[in-house]
Amino acid sequence: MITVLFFAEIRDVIGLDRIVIKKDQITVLQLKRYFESKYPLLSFDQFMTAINESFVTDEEMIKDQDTVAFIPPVSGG
Amino acid sequence: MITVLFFAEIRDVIGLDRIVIKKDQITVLQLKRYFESKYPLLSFDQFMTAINESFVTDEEMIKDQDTVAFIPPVSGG
Amino acid sequence: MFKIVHDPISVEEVTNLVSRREAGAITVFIGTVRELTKGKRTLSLEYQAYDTMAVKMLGQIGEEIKNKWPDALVAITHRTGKLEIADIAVVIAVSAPHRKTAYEANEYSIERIKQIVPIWKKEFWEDGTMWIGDQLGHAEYPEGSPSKEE
Amino acid sequence: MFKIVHDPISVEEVTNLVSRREAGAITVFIGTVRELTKGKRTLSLEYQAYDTMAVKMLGQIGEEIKNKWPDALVAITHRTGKLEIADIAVVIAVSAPHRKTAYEANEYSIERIKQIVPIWKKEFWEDGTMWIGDQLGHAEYPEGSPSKEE
Repeated sequence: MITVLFFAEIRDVIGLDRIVIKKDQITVLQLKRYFESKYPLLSFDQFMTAINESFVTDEEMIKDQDTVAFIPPVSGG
Repeated sequence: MITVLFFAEIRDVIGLDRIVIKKDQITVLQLKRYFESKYPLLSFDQFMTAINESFVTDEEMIKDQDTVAFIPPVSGG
Repeated sequence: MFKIVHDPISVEEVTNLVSRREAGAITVFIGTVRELTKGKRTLSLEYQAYDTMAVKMLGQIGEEIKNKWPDALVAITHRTGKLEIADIAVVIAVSAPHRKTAYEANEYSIERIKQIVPIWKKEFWEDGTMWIGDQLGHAEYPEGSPSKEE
Repeated sequence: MFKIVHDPISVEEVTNLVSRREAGAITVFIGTVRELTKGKRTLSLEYQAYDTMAVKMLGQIGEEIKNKWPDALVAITHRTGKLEIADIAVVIAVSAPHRKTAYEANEYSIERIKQIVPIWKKEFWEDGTMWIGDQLGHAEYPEGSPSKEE
């Protein structure tokens, strides 16, 4: 099982701040494609991804118990 | 009559913060030479001069009632 | 030294974190909610953060500063939630023996915050709202999409 | 907006002078008394000013800023008299719609203060005193005269 966190416009579109799903042993890119198929309004290519609070690339493999977060372009400050 | 103000090391050397003297109708340079002759420890070439709170050059003529200030290199901030 | 908070930020409290005998200069950056951006009137803002990761990334900025300016000390607090015009969103305080370092490290901090710290700003206008950086655009613009902040 | 004071400076008070709805950024520079300069230990400092002219020259810096950065607003307070380590000597606050302006105008202010504002600093060490900028040197230095600040 993995936890996926949603923020900003992703959270608004999906209507949830997190979900727990059985999607380990796939890459970040595969997870993005999965969510894109469910939420065609969102283009996940523009989002960075963090696993366990560290930025990763699309090739990173997601492991069981990981926390994945999609990071839209940040706008703090 | 003019008022001459002294600051920082000039004040320490001369031992006064101001004097009132009859030295109008001379240039700033002439006033500097006058004080140099009285206080050879001080080299007035390194000091800027203000008349009535505005910086002036050595050629400026000092008029009756002026307030002249010698400005050592500043070190505020 | 690095905090995400929900309540109003005390500038003095952040500044005191970096005050020390070795310092000759302290620079403080206060990011406030501006009323007008490109002629458009902001009513209020909402900041959302991935809190734990945001604190971690602020700490990384602190590490980067330690490497680039070893004698600088930095503290950063960012607020989240609903903010009104002129409210303080972020305070960055940097102390250093010399002022050049204090200015440079401070400006570096805000630039990096805008690059790597997972915090998002939602603007509320009279005619809509939008997450800044968002491509979807839940609002209409008289002159096209607003560009990224500054 | 431009003051020479004898009592301790409130950073908040100077900052509040420039706070406004148009501002998205406020930069604050706090100049403090540093303990060590080039390895030499400062015990205390004394600042002396030509008060009325100093206020006038600070106002001139304000005018220069208005010309260079029309949307910046600046306030400066400098303290005089005897100061201890870590005491605040000067506070410069600048607000602007955008941060770049706020940083630039702030740094410009402190550079100009060190050029044109008639304020002088006397350092007290264990082995003597000296007016900084002074050529007479009422103290001995292990490595020659200290250069001008920064």
